[in-house]
Amino acid sequence: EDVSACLITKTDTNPFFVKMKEGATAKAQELGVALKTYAGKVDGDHESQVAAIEACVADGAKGILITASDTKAIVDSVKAAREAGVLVIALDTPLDPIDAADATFATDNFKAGELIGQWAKTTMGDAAANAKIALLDLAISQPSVDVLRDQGFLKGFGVELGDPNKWGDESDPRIVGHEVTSGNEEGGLKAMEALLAKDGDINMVYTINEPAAAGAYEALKAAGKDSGVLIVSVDGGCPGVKDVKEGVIGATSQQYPLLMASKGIEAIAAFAKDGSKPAPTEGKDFFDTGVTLITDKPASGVDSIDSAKGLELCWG
Amino acid sequence: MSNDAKTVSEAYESGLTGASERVAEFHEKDSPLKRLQHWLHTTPSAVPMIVLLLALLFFGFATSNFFKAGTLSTILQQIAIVGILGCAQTLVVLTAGIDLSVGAIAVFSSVLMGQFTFRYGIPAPLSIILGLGLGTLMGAMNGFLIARIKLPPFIVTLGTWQILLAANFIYSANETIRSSDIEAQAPALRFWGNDIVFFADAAVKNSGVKVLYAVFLMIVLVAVMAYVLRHTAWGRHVYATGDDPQAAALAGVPTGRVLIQVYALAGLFCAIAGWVMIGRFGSVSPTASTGQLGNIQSITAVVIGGISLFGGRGSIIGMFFGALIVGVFEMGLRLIGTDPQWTFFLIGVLIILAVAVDQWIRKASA
Amino acid sequence: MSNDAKTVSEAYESGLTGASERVAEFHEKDSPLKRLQHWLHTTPSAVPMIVLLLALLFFGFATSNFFKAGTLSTILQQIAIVGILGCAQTLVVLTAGIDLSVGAIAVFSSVLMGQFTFRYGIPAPLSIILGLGLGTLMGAMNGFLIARIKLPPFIVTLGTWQILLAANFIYSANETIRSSDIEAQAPALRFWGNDIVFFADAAVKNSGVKVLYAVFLMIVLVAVMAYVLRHTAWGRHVYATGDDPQAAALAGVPTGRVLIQVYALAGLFCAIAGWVMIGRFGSVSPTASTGQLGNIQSITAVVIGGISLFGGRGSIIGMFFGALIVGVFEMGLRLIGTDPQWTFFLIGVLIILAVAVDQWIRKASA
Amino acid sequence: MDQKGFSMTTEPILKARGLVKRYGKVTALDECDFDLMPGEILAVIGDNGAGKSSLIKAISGAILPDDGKIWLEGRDVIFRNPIEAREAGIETVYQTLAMSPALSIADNMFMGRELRKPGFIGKYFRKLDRPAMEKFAREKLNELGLMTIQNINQAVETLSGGQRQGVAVARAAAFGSKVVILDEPTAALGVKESRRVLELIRDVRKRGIPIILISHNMPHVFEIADRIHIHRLGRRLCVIRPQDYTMSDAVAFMTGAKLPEGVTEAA
Amino acid sequence: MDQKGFSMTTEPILKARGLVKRYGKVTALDECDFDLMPGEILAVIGDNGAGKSSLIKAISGAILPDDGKIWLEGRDVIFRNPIEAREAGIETVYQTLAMSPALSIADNMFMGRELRKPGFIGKYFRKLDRPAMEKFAREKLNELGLMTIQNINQAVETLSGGQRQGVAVARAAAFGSKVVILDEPTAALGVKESRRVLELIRDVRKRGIPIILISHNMPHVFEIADRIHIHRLGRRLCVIRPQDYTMSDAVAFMTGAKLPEGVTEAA
Ligand SMILES: Nc1ncnc2c1ncn2[C@@H]1O[C@H](COP(=O)(O)OP(=O)(O)OP(=O)(O)O)[C@@H](O)[C@H]1O
Ligand SMILES: Nc1ncnc2c1ncn2[C@@H]1O[C@H](COP(=O)(O)OP(=O)(O)OP(=O)(O)O)[C@@H](O)[C@H]1O
Ligand SMILES: [Mg+2]
Ligand SMILES: [Mg+2]
Repeated sequence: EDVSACLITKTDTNPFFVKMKEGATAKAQELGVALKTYAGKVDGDHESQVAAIEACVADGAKGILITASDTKAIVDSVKAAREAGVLVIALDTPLDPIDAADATFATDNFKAGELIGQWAKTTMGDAAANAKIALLDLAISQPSVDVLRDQGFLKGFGVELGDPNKWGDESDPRIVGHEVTSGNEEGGLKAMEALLAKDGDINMVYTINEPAAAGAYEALKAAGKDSGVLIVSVDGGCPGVKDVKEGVIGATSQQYPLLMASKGIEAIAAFAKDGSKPAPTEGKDFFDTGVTLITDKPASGVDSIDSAKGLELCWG
Repeated sequence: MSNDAKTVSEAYESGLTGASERVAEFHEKDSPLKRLQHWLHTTPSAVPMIVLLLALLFFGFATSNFFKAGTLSTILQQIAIVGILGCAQTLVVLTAGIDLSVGAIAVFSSVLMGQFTFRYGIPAPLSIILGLGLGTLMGAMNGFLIARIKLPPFIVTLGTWQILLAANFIYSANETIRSSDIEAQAPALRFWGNDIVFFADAAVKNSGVKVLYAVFLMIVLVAVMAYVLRHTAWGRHVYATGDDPQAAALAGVPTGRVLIQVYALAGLFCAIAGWVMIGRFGSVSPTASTGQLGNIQSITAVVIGGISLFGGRGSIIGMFFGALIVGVFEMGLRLIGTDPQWTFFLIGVLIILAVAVDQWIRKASA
Repeated sequence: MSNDAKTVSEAYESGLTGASERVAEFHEKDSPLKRLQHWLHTTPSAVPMIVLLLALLFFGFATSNFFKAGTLSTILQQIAIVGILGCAQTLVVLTAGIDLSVGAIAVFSSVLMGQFTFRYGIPAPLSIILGLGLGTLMGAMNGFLIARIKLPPFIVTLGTWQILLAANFIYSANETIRSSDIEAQAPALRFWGNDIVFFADAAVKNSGVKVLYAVFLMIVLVAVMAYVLRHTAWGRHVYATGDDPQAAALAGVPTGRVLIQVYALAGLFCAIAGWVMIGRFGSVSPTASTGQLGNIQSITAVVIGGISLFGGRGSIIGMFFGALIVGVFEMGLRLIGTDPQWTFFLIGVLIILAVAVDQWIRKASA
Repeated sequence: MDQKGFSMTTEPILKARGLVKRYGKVTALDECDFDLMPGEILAVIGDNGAGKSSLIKAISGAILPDDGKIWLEGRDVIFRNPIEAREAGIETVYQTLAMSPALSIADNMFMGRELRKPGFIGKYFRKLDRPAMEKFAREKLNELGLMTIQNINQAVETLSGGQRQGVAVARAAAFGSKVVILDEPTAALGVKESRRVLELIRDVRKRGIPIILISHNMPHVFEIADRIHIHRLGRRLCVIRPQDYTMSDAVAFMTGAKLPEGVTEAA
Repeated sequence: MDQKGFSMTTEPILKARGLVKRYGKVTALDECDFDLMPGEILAVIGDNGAGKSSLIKAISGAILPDDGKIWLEGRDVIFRNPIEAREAGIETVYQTLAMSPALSIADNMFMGRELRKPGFIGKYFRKLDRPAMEKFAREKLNELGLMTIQNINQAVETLSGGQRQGVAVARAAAFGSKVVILDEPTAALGVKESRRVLELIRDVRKRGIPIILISHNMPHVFEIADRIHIHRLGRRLCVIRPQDYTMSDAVAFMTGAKLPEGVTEAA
């Protein structure tokens, strides 16, 4: 009998989710699962995800893979779907509470931020004490990835956090400012230009993802600061890793969307066969698909791989 | 010398005696087609209804899961919020305005209701009343700027959209209030998320068709507004204000007051939509995409429903069908399993097609 | 019996002999204030200019980094794309239309130029010409639907916005073309990202003020369009079409053709903006925010610039100042150091304030 | 000097002094005076652009004069909008007719003073009494002989120019209680319809309501008016009685070909 | 039967047969015929709503008739829009004037046939020759005696009703080459300005151009027209010469009080 599954991502324009979809589609084909994909219209689009879950249930899907835009708010719809006998697996972002989903295959975004923070701190050495930090975040609505990565970075860098559930409330004078980028080159460029106008001595740039980092780099280059400024990012997409290789980005935390997606599809196929549910990683309440720091200038005390290895593992 | 004048006009007006009072009645060809066209012409909301029927038929054939009671009730519950926002938008568009802030008012009102209850411990029903009142006030502010300061609606609501959305994020500190907390402590907030189950089979769990209270609310609101717009003086004034504001003012319509009332009422509808959102989504989330997209969605419903953006023409029933058409398309395409980008693409095509069909029918019958 | 008629009218028209030809010249008070008001009234683009000056003064005092040449040139380069899209939007709004698809056309055109070069290996200059041509075609399609099928511009461009954006994602497979690849293989794509350095000190690296070619392009385009709109027959036809399309058609303006030309030209401007985007951002990215926000940004510039959304009134120079006002505010607020959420909030307030000031000055001088 | 030739026995029902209205460089009203006596038909004549419409707009609240005062029945009044003037009993047909094109004839006639259904439904549901409104509208239009209007629910935009004007005149005549103002009511009307309007004006006067009539049609003016206000270059040049002067004199005064006795052009 | 009373010596310059135009239930033109002879002034009279404006709109391309044929100088023509009619030499003043309110008088007069600067600038930069356009506009308006228009760059929306009409008439008279059509050109005009328009009509005829004049002003019609087309209930009832009938007869025909000889109402 045919098994059908749904993949619901935050948007389907971000390369990260595009790759996740590709991974899921490939795996689904391999296992003979009929896969339908849905996405929010903009970042943080919660309603479209609710509508998508409803459509999947109406359509009689066996399982749903979801990267939730609003991890708390989606819980109700997930509950309704599970009550209707659908297996729900959270990908990339855990739900809140995490046991609202049957299983979670995710990256630890806070850890991803922490890694680049630690790397940056070590790399700068003593200069870190008077660094000038620019933070290029995602959106003013501060979705959870945005907060986790940003706060993780600051923690790793040794900046005292305010409320760890939001960015922008830190009082450390090293922070020049937060700007939002929508996670693309255009946003990264404009945000960097604005922060440079505010303080031309910025030497440390955190970016939400690699496209934003590429945009920031263009702005720095135009200001004649293409060397001497450290850019760190998160994602590990192939263009991003290439940027690490070319020295545009100092370090990035790589995540593995393809792995998440294929694991998810496998879990649904297994569930359809014998009703078994996947188990979490030992010692954690979710299945950690892992995050790895990629840099060509390893720092002592921070595990990392180089960009050549990163290119083999990158996802798009 | 008025005799002089008398002679002058009598020079020709004497011809008037015995003037015919005959009415110019013309022989009319009453072919069935002509009559259909005439009916369509005089019943503008019938046009979106026909588009809707065609869409239903198409998806019914294209996908097997479509004509299930569950699917249809899901469509209704998915458009409940857009439908209520559409009531607000219809009012505004009838006055030749546009309200880009509807979604922001809805989300902000829902956040206010939630935070009042959970942050300050105000009893939920009172929070709801406060939320509705504040939503009305936000709308009234739009109305004031438009009617008294005489700023263009587009720009005023573009501004308040940004202002309210930012205020919403700042005030809520981006915090979502969880569904389980609401259920436990403030069930009134979730009132519209309750449902009535039809055709339930007592033996089988979760059988039957659930229809949310929110769906009934939307239908009632549309019906009430249809009555108000058609059968009360105020409704006529709304149309007159949109049709030609200067003429309406000269003819004795207090256009300024009507505008403020319209925007305030729109604000109230948005706040109601905000309350419904809590019931529908379970939780209170300041990042709900209605804040970003509610305006475009409601405008789409209004325009597919045949309401003129230049004001004064169209009916709220049309808006309801417009919202349904979009809902049916989105669900139908999802069930067919089109890729989301293709869904956007096709919704774009649909918007243009629906209006083109509408235009074509109107032209044929003109 | 026409003699009869003659007598009738002569009964009073004899009074005409010797009628005065005196012109109703009225004593006018020519106080400097009155003259200023009159000048403001007849020069609508002066109003946003004044708002701009006030904003500059305010931020100059509020933050020390503001009046640096570097900051000012950054503002100019940040508004270059909005300014070019604003030229497109101005044309459309002058015809009482609205173009929601400007951003989508720009992004899609830039993606087309990039992919033609990198996917198919077409030489960059040819890709650019193709991209410009396709952008024009997309605009012309809008124009065709609006002028010939007679659909409302709002709904047509709402549809094509979604269609083109979706097509953009589908066609590009969400792939970004990286800045270093473009620099190496197709520098023509990045042409507008080159700069001229003023006041450079040869001894110091990176000194002086860089002004992007894109900024000059924007200024030239605004100037050319200002000339075309003011001093050519076609420009007058654009105004007449927006003012009262029926009257214009009866008076001999080929309104349909004018509309199609306007939308096609707007498409060309958007494609140019797309080309400029490549130079400015370095890379070709289908997810550029301009696709989502370009329409709202350009409409904001147009409206703050005092161009009426009802068509036929306003000047493109006003749009330029409108874009500058928004740019100055965004940069100024950032320098003052407000949180992005507050910046968003204050931009909303600004939009309303700028238009309110405009309205107030106009009323005072009327 | 304006009242030259006849003495003021009663107080004017509507009086204005020193009205000024400027439009940019143009002065539409230049210290203009105005008097309307109870129960009279006052015609206002003048060249195009003399400021006649501006005068009645100022009187009826459609524009706010820059200067000057207005008295209604001896009381000092300021009308900030046409609704206030209408509530005070001044009903106006503007030259630009003031109708909502997409609405029906009946809707337009009752705009701003709609009838509600009697009883519960009208009181609590505020339901309009359409049949009553349509009946009334039909009667008033029949009085004007606008029989070619076939359907009282027709949108006003589908009427011919003359039909529209007829509807506007019927509305004013039906509802005016203190003063009825007509700005060129017969300009677009045919011979038959014009005659009906003149009869209607007489009917209204018979009800004791004074009328201000702006018209370029001298025979009509001289036939129907009790007094004629001659407007020139933004102000009242003089007021004459039709019995005392010929049409030819009036035309000469208003075009500046002759000056009335005792008036100098530079007044 | 329409040509009763005079024989056709020449071919009509403009001829229409069997024109039909329906608006929903209303039939504005009901198999209407029409003839305009070279060099004549043809008046069209009829009740409000008789279909006069619809007739000339059909002739000038502003509406597309549902049925019927039109010949210009013997050639079968179809005008799909006013521009085509204008290019064929038919210039029309519509009852609703067709002006762009926000544009200046000069812009409006030259709308659709703007003058370009001579030489390089005009040819390659397509620059308008504003001084020439303004001079021409001023001359034409002076001919009409619309001297109270102070500024040729004033927006049309700031003009009084009569001034606007004057501008429209001046435009048609200045540019018409084969036929000039005027739909109630003097409706809003004062005595002096009306007289000027009548003189202008005579001037145009002197240039050999025939004129169609729709008017409700019988004295004017009988004074100036060579022939009078009487329109009733959407069709041509008859055509008369002013010498043969009294004004009173014409009014009786058009209102249906009397029937012309040889015509039955049900025609
Ligand atoms: N809104 C306006 N803006 C600018 N000028 C105006 C405006 N309204 C009227 N005017 C000017 O004021 C003067 C008087 O206009 P008004 O309409 O009162 O004349 P009128 O006597 O009614 O003329 P008509 O007989 O042609 O209707 C005219 O010169 C006109 O151009
Ligand atoms: N656009 C339209 N839609 C519907 N009906 C119309 C339209 N235009 C005209 N009519 C109808 O057609 C008939 C003829 O109108 P038309 O304007 O030709 O009359 P007319 O003879 O010019 O009258 P008038 O002397 O009042 O200008 C009228 O009954 C009118 O209601
Ligand atoms: Mg007037
Ligand atoms: Mg007519």
